[in-house]
Amino acid sequence: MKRTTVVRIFWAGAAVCVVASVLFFMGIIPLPVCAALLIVAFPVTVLSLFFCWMAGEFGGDIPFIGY
Amino acid sequence: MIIRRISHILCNYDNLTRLFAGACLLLFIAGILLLPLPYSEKQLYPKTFDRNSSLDPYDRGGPPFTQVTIVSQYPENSPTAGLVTSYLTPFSLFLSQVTLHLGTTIVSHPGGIIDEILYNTRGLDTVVEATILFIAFAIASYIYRKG
Amino acid sequence: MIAELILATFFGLLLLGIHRKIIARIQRRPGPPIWQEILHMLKFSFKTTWIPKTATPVLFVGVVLIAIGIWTAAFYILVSGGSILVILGIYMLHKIVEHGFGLSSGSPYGKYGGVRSVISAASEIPLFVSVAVIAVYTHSLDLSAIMQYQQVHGPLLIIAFPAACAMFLVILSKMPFGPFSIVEAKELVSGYKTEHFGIWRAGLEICNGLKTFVLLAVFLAVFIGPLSLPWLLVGMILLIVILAFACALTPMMSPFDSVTIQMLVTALMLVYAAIVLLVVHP
Amino acid sequence: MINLIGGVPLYVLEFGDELVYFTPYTITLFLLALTFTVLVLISRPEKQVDIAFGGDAYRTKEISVSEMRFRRFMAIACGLATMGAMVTGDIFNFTLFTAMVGITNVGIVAAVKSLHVQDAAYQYGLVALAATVPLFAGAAIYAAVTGSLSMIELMKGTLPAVPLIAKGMLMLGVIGEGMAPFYAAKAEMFRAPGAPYVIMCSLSSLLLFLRVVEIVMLG
Repeated sequence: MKRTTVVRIFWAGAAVCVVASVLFFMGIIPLPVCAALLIVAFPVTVLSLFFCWMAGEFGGDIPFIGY
Repeated sequence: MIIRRISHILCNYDNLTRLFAGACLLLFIAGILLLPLPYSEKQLYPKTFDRNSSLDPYDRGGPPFTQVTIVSQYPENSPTAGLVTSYLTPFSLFLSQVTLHLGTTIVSHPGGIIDEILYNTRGLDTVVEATILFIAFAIASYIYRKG
Repeated sequence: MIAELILATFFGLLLLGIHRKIIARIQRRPGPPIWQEILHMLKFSFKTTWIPKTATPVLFVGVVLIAIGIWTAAFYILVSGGSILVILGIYMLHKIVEHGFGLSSGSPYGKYGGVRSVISAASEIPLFVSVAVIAVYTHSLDLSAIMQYQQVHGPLLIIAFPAACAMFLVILSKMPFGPFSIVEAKELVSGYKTEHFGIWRAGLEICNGLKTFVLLAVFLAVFIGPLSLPWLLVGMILLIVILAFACALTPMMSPFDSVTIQMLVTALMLVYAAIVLLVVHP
Repeated sequence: MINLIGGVPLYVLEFGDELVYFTPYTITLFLLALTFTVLVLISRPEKQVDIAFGGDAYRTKEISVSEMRFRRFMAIACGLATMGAMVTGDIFNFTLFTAMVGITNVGIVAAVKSLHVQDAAYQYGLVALAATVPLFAGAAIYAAVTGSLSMIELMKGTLPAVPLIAKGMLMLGVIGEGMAPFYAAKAEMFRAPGAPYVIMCSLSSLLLFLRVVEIVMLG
């Protein structure tokens, strides 16, 4: 994946997380809806944040099989 | 040590059937000891058979029943419970409406026979049972073909 | 809500760091600083990452997302005072995450870790017996109702002490370096996480932090009752100290022995549940 | 005694004489089964690396396309059966889905070309076969004593109490599908390559166990 795509995914995920929390605080959406949004968005946000810090440019490698 | 001995038995999958049989045996013995269980009379099969009832399991032949009094849990959901055509697939239902010769449950799909056994009272069960048969057949045929 | 989630994650990682530090001190080692696990998470997140050639990519990545997702769900159930059965269900399904991590890479070490985690399929069964005992007392499985019951009748830790012991044992089986943590044994390199390095491991660390926080908070909520936030944090630190002592002073068991012991505990718990059922609510 | 174990039913779907219902508990389990079934659908099997002991040689196991197709089909069937067992509101229906999970679990590893795994699968199949006896017996006692198989009716608490032996039989039947202490064969089946499919074996038995815990607490 390109870095720009990852960055976009991160901002989209972060926006969902923040907006859901704000809407819950204002009492517009109930907790289950807020939780459902966060359960989907939070893992994606975290991983894409990490990924855009240091995305690998190489392909795969063989796994560790001992010495 | 006793723990090590038990775990040696548990970790060998050749002992599995024996272990499970033992567990079943214990449970069934406990079941027999508890035996006089209360019996809910409001059941599909009464304990005394009414030979005139259309539900009589020993009744062979006679005119096919059209509507029988079956105790169902949610009668409002299953108005046609007990009818031979009560749980037909849409296609079978279409066939049964077009012609008298096709579309009864027995001939339309393998679950049909089980339908008859269950007296057509339970909807999803018949589908699942037919699926189990199908899956078992698929495994057997795959293994047979691949040797 | 997102702020609480992030704070809980970091506090959970801090708890794991404290756990590690205490174990080291008991064993007369200096040990890493207590924020080591947080640093770990950040360190892994800055590493170059790829997916192994032999892996199944969708599962390899998907299982990390699922790992964080299920514990996020558990956290919100805890916050909203929902059914404890759901939290324990998620706790049990954490096993699937371990299988996914272990098997998806194709590495033999990961596979051994995954197989071990199937072997330890017994570790959560005492949990359900203790849940049944709690249900006998409180007539409900909602966390909020359980906490209300304890406000009236005093903590369940005293009323149903064996149930608390059983749940303690189950939490112990999920702590690193414990007697039952057979999936993380040294002979398996890193067990199920051998091939998940870089950001995948950072994701797993986040899952671990959240998991530790939720498990300890659930234990306190179910057996002590409602606590204000400072007391909750103090209680969790106290609990992790006890867990660290238990982990440091016991050797790791062989995989099948650990299962047998957990089964024996289950049998004892069943006897206890029968007594409760007959004596408390005849 | 205890009302609404898994929470209030949010949605009830009518299926003739059987109901399918979603509570917060069953919906969580259902969504997990669904997630993993989708993963099975879209992921390809990994290439498992094998070390030849005594040397430093290693090789990867390739899964042929026909084998992959069959196993994927079985894993999806297993996922569907698990989903069904999670949401069904009928005890007999639950036992049927459980039996189907047992069969599909054997199917998932039946195509693996490894004698060890196939031996384990055979033993597992025997136990799963035997487990249907207490399973259906339990359901039969439920029907005989309470006159109802509907979990929603049992939840209401108006029916006669379910005897402990029926609950025990239902439990033993599900435990026979691969929970401890009968886990040995399942652990060996896990050595088979094809991670997304093999995971369904374990997921299904864990979810079934979680559901049966809810069921035995009803009524």
